[in-house]
Amino acid sequence: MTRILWACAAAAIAASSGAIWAQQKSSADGIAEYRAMLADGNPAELFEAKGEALWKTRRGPKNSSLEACDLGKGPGVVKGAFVELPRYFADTGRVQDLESRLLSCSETLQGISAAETAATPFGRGEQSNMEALVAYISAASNGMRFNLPQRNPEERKMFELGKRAFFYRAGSHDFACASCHGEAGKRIRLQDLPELTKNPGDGVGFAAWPAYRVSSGELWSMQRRLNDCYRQQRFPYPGYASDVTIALGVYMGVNAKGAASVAPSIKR
Amino acid sequence: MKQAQHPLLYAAVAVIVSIAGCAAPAPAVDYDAALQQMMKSSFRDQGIAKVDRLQQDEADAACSKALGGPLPEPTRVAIEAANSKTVRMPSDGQFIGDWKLGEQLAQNGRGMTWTDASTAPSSNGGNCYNCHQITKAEISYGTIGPSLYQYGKLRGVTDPASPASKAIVEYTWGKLWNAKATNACSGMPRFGHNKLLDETQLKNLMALLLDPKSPVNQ
Amino acid sequence: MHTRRHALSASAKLALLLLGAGILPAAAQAQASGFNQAAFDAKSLADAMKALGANAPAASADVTVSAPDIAENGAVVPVGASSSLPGVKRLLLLVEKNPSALSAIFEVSEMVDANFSTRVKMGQSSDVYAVAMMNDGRVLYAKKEVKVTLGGCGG
Amino acid sequence: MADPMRIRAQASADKTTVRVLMAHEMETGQRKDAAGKVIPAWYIQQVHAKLNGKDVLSAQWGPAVAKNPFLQFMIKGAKAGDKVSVSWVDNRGDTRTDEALVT
Repeated sequence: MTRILWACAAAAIAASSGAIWAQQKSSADGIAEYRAMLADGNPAELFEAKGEALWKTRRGPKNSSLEACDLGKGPGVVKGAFVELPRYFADTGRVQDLESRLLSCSETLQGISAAETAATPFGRGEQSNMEALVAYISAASNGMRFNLPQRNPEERKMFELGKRAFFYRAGSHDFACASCHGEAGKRIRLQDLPELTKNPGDGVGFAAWPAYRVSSGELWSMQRRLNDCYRQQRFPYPGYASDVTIALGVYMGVNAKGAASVAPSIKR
Repeated sequence: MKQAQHPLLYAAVAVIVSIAGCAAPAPAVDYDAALQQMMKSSFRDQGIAKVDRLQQDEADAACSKALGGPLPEPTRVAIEAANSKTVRMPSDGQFIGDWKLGEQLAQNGRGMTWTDASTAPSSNGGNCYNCHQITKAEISYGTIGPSLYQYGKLRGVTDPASPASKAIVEYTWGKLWNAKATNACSGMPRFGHNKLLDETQLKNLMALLLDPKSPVNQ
Repeated sequence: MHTRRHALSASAKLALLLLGAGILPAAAQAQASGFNQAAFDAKSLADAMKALGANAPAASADVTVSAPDIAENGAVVPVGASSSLPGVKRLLLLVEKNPSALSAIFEVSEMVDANFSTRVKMGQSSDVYAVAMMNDGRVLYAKKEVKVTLGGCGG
Repeated sequence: MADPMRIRAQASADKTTVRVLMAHEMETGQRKDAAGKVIPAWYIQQVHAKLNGKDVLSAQWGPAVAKNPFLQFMIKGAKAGDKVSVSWVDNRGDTRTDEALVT
């Protein structure tokens, strides 16, 4: 990756005139202005409100709420849970991210089938409830700093596997996560790409999801974000809450240690 | 470099090298095997994107394993040599097509995802602007690859058909056909080799980059 | 979601009006419900103004349109219309190159400032207009070009 | 029934800034679904706002207003504790009203 692409590249970049640089800068300013105008009034709030109600509503075959769900900080503790996920859970014997954990809680407490929810397309049925729940739960840790536990061997193993998955190149285009997120200061079109192999800073990269997606008008969870990354990577379809998605969550989350969460944020 | 931060990796490598010759009591994880298992169990077919896409060729496997770092020199040389052999020059000897169609292809970022209907090159775009600056007019361009603005002009190409331009024309064709021929872990897709674009489409991209009339070279 | 059950009581009047409107023909319904379908169907700025019974608009420094220079995504473009002039009756927001130009009409009352912000969709780069219809019949506008960029991987 | 709105009304010296988020598809009627069928138009057409039960604002919207609409306006002279209510009606006749106290 770090090898210089194209021997003549440097010459070409150097030849880009001052005028082009100025134009580039002003488009960056324009985009910054656009984002600032949107920040005040993030429709993610609509999902937070719905998620909070869902957390407390008795539902499912067992007619129970999610209020007894242990997100890692003890049953019912929502605040601070998000910035420590994914983590190992003794009751399931697995490292779980927020959505994987919600699947477990929803199945045990409410009797809602985890497999059925996982197989439901994004944005429909239980999946749309999931989006609202992750908006609510992540919002409760807004401003807090990421601090994923790495004490359990399973957590450390998932970090190592996540790192390898991150660099795993394959498919028709030979892409890996690292193709876009392995270097700092890069863009696709005008979109800045966070470098996820290290801590890209407060509210950037891992610390910015879930997010309200302006382009689709939907609340995108980390699972959905990863799913669409893999789609654009030209990979086959990653299962919802599958191990590869959780391992990537551990890798990026550990790398983001100390970064303040701005989730749920607003994105293009 | 990154490996140094993770002694566990060394442990894993050590286990593989020793091929479990001695039953060491310390439980070390074979991460490479665990990774393969995880990838296999995590993905499924969807539309045109089948799980066989997870299979890596020599280049993909080696570059993945390097975790963003450099390849061992012999590996790099071998990968570039193998990929060089795949490059096929245009059947009719003509390299330059229509830059206008090339610009359309460069703008088009579609193709080969599980939401696309067909794997035929005709349904694919070149994705070029996602990573490269190309014309001056398009301000929405990526920076993962180098700028291609004035690509031909900077290389002194005034007539792509002239003998003087032959070397750069063939080099550029090779880049588009199989970028791993000259850079083993290049981030650029292998458009010809992996049948992402056909000969006509590649010629149109060649025109965008090298035709003196193309806006790229103004 | 049943978190705010008081919702309907506050709009009882509105609901009654709608129930009544349901039995009226479409045109009358539009009128009865206070929605100017013709104005929102108009393709061009000029046709929209005609449908609103407004005079031809004149450029004015006393009307302000707020919008970003560049929109990262045309699906959501923050826009605003305001005027410091006294006697503003209505403020309109229009996007010249949208399939239908008119996006929103705001009725100014003595209880609110002539200053509204919302977000619109834009199919392509276009001029965005803020138009002030004055009590005295004058129609004033300001415009600003917003560039809509292509974003993401395009796939 | 539609999901609730989020209304924030903040008083400063002489005016109250009201920011509203509404949960609505705002479907234009010009998009097609995966099967190529036109997705019918579905959008908020009218918005009304009241302060302590008295009309302060009415607006008409077309389908060009963005999904999950945002609206900001300024009420003159409202003070903390006053009640702001906002209602919308869409082209299907669905309606929703929510309220918030000025802070």
